Amino acid sequence: MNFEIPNFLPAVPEMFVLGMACLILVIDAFLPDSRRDITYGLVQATLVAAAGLTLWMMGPETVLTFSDTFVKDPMADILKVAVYVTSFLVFLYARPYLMERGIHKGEFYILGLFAVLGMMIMISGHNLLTLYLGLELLSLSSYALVAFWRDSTRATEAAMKYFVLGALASGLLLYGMSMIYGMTGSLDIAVIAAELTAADESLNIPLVFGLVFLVVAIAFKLGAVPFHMWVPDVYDGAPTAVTLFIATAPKIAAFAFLMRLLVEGMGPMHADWQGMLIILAVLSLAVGNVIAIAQTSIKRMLAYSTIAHVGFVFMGILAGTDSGYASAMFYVIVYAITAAGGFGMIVFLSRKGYEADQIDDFKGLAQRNPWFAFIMLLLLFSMAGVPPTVGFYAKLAVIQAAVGADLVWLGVVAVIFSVIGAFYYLRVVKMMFFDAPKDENAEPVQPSGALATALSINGLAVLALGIFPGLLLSITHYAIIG
Amino acid sequence: MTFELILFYAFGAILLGAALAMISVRNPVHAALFLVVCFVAAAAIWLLAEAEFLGIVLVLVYVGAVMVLFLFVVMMLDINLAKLREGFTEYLPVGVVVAAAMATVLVLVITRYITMEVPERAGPEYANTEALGAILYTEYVYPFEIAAVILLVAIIAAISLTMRKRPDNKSIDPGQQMAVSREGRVRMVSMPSEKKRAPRRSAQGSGSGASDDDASK
Amino acid sequence: MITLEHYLVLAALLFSISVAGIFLNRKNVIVLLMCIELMLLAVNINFIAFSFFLQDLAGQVFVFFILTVAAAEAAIGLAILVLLFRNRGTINVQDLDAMKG
Amino acid sequence: MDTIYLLIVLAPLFGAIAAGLFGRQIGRTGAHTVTILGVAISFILSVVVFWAHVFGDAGIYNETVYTWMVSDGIHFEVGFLVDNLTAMMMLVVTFVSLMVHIYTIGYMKDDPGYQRFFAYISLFTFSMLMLVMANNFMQLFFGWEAVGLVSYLLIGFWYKRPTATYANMKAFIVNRVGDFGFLIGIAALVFYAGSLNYTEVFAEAESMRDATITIWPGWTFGLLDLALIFLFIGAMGKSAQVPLHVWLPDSMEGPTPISALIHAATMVTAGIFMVARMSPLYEFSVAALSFILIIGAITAFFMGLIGLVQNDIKRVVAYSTLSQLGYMTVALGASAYAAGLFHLMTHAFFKALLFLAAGSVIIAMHHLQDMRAMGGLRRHMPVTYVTALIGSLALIGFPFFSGFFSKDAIIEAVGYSQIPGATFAYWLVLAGVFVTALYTFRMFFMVFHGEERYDQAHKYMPDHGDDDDDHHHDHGPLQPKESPWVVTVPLVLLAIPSVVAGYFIGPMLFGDFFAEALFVLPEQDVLATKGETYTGVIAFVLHGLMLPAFWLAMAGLGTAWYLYMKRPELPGVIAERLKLGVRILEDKYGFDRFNDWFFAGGTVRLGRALWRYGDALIIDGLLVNGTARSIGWISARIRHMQSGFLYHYAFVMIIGLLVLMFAYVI
Repeated sequence: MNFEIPNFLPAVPEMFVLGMACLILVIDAFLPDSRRDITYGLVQATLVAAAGLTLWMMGPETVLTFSDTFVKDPMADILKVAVYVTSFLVFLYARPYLMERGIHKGEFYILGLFAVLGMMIMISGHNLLTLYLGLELLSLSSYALVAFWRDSTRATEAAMKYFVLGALASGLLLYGMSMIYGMTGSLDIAVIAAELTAADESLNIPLVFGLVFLVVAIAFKLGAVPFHMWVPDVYDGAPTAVTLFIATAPKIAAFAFLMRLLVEGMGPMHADWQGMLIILAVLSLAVGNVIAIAQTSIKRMLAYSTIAHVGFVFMGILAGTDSGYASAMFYVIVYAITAAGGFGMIVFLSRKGYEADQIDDFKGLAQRNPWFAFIMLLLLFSMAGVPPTVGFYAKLAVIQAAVGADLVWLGVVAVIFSVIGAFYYLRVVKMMFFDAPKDENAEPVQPSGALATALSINGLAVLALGIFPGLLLSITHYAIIG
Repeated sequence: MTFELILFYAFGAILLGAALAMISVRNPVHAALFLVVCFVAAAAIWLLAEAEFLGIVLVLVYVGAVMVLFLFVVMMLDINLAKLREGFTEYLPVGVVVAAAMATVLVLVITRYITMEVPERAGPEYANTEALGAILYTEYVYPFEIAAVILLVAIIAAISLTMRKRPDNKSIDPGQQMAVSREGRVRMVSMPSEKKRAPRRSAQGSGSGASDDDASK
Repeated sequence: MITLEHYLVLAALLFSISVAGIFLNRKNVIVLLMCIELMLLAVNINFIAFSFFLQDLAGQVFVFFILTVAAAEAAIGLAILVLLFRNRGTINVQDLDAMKG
Repeated sequence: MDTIYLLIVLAPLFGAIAAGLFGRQIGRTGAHTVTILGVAISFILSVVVFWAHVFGDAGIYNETVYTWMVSDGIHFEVGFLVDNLTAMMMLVVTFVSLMVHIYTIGYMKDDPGYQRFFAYISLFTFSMLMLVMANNFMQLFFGWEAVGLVSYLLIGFWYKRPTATYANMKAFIVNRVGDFGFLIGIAALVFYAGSLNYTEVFAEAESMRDATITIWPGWTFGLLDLALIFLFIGAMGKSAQVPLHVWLPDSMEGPTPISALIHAATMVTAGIFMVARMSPLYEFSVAALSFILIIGAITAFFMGLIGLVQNDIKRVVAYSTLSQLGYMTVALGASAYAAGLFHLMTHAFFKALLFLAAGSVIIAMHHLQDMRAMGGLRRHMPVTYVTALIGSLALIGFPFFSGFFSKDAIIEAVGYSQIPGATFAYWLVLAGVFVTALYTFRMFFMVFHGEERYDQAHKYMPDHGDDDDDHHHDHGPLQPKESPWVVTVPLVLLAIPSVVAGYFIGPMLFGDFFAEALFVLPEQDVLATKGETYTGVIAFVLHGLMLPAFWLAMAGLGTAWYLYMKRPELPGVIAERLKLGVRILEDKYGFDRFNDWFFAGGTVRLGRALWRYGDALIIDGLLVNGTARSIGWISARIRHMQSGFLYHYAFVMIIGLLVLMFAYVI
């Protein structure tokens, strides 16, 4: 038995976040309800410090530790930073919402921080086991968060649906993992990839068999059609503050999960999963964009739009090239930032006892507050892919990747459905700028404090990234290619 | 047919039978008990595959703790069993066909394409628990820590979701009292004054309208 | 002689039964939670069988962790269930349709 | 030269920012002063640039101003390519824009959105200049989108009118279709050539001819054909070619200066300009050229027919614009790029003139646009009358007016062309000449001649219901009078080039004016064929008098005169005619009736049928609105798949799993 103490250094951000989470948990237990801002401040400080740590330790080399169950590479560093940033925004937007409804509790932030830890583990997972555990840590925290507003019947129902379907997806994932483990004899991502390259023909069918289960589970986590059914109901039912959370950062983690599992692990089977992802991508683009049109609730509309965005992310990945992965990564980060702003806007407009979650609630926003109508316009344009917002680049990059992989028809399909999709975003724009407010006496929206500032920055960032996309593009290229 | 195989078939049959019974019985208490049977049978099958430690853990932890939790919840919730007795709906045939199709596909792939040589049985000196322990705290220390965090999250989640103050406790919450705003309590109702007909009644009407409204809140 | 197929077929059947339980059951959410436990049990059988036939302990370690996670999952699932019952007074699956479309 | 180019582009932008952001501070006068100043600087410098390039010895300027980013070896840059083509476009854009700026002072004087309007049109000028001066595809695309954006903003300028917001949405959606085609075209070219820069992409043209691309296993297309057709689909959206033309007539909901600037003179010609700019690519794809030729010919003829039945003065001009854009497109398809550009230039002048004249009439009629309530305006508005006459004569191609040269050149070029579909196109454009003359002078006579019909004005008054022009309704009987000088001066200034611009035909078509900017394969060079016989302007006109086009135009003019002047549909005039000479009528009656039935009635009926069934029902109703409606319908249906029931969701997931399994495992 010879075993060396593993190198703890690459996992310092994880250890820091875990330590802080436990510390905050204890501190929070002794705080009266009126002092929850301390919890909030500590959690935000943790995220900032973790970002600092991750950035400080960033390096081009790939480091494996903990018996190769943990990996630290440029992609991991950058995705982690993206997770911190979006989570930071989310907590910032969520706070006023929670306070107004009297549910400003420490659990929200603590569970959120544990979810962030789960995402970090997923991003750095280099073993089926750590990937699975990270995913479960994230999922369990998310289930609890959705149910966290205990008096809301809808939230509880959404949590139950999310939980049952999520557990079903986990079961499918595990079944697939067991098959892959059985066929390759290892849980280690790198070993699996090596075994797959060496595997002979006879193993092909059982491997594809396992792969189908993995793809289904990933599709569920990202919300691709036909494994998307939970998305609208959960986004709709969860308190907006929680929707904000589960709609943004976990998508980044799910992307990392996909990269580790399919690209790094099952890379040699690219030809097989490419076909599956094509089917899922086309279905997601079609169903997401088309059903979104009939929605009256903006939360559901954004949920369906998320489904369509997942189709685009898949398009980048299935190209199977480095630039394709980079474009998908670009897309998913852009999506997370834009969606944070979009849901943040709903939080911004809602008041105690009044959820601004209907599309009608955005009517006449330009009269009530032109600046935030403009910010919302930028966010919607980015989702629709209208230049010069960053969403346009994201779409362009993934379509380019698909065309580069000789899938011109897929690019055409994506373009057609994004034209259809532009319709429902523009409908909101039209309502904001050309319709009268639903309530004639609606007061002008008063911007308040940090939320207003952050939303403005968020909206302008979407524009600024669109005008100077070079920075983020080169970061994602660096993350994938090194 | 070896003795091992006979055991396998026996426990396998119990396992599948109990599983089928579990999904088809209407009383959740019975379902939980069938699930216990499943776990016990599965534990036996695991023993056949030289996973002694896990077999024991399954019985101790699952049957001993998790299933008790299930039963506890079933009993705690005052579920109207009569309502639950309606059972499956008319979609049953479609559902069964799909489930059967799925089972067929899985079984076909497994029997056709997957095969491995049966390894030598380990001797009596082999200690499964020790072998697991040796790698659990060395090679798998990182997943082990994550599992600990997952359990912590489960604790936090379960407490925060279900712990509540006793509903019969009439204590007041000063924070909520302080947070009361005028808008939340009083609503100004503008009504026609009706001066000529009955000036007194109209004055009362608007006054009581506001207080009724308040009371209903 | 118990072959790998024996274990895998058993697990596959168990898996199918549990999945069928999830979409056939329309009345009782608590049985859904039990079906999830059953599904994880099927997966565990798979892992243990592979672990034995590959003579590799990693599979058993995986099962160990799946058991841990499943226990945590059951705790959270039951907590949500209790909440659901408190809010709606029912755990009928057919009543869970406030959100649709 | 760098500074000059930058200044040309940035001056209108500065004006737009000043008027847009600080409109309230600088006031109305400040807003129009600063924007007009910006555009005037631009115009003067454009003249300087034009002079330097055309008469001086300034070579082609092709430099990068700013590198935005480099990704995968592809440079995203801002840069200018200035040659004779660009110089001409710059001149046209800044000149028309300047005229429109001045004119707007009069047209919009009562409008509350005065400053906003000036900001938009200056912003438009900036975007259009960026578009024409681009030396790479990215900048082209951005200019393309920016002009589109401003155009939507301006169509919906009176956003309280529901029709305006509807037209706005329609323009946006139709253009999105085109833009995505455009984007795919660019993507395909960039993907193959690995560069966004024009010159670098053009250098690959010949090798691209043989490259193929597989869309779907088994469907292989020439890369160049496909990319160029997609690019042209973009042009079809912006330049309103059938079937993506439906937004343009509706866009007349915007203020008239916009119709003149954007929807007649400049933005809609962006597609024409783009194809001409890409001539080094288009020359290598006969398929794309043939496609362009046929689309253009269909637009040219059938849109003209629709113009015959419109009663709204702006709509007549709008359909005329569509038809003329068709002519330009036909020229491109026949490889006569220079002729297309030449027509673009002359058309920009005379169509802007006609629009502004129409606007002047609309001001005089207190924002009434129905021609049935006009008539006899020549007595009240002499300047508008004369300028409109010049514009109309230029439009129908009357000898010595600018339109004559450009249109004749196009028709003859098509006649010489060997591209598939050229014969079809030739007959359509020839027939179009007759239609053009007919609808132009129908409008002209109905507005300026004949009886004064203002007493019926109330019948045709549009019911806007917005507060912008409520005050117009209070007036008593209409007393049209000539518009103020800010309106008439641009009319006069535009009338001058409408007459004289044609005399540049020598250098522009047959000389070496475009030699460096355009590329034509010798075997497709129809203009060279024509140029062999060109000896001078006078000879060209004399030759033109022998050609059928001239006589068709005269026939159209004559028919219009006959139908709307000689025999207008008013009972009193008919009675008077009967009194004049029964014998003459009897002699000519059969011919009259045939004429009426065939030329006027038949064509009018055909036009109306086309408009009602072809345009309103099929394209507008089924394709544009119908698609939206059926997607909405599908959406409303399939959302019920999301039943809300947990077991359905689980079931769908398992079905999905099984489908993947059956597709990939078994």
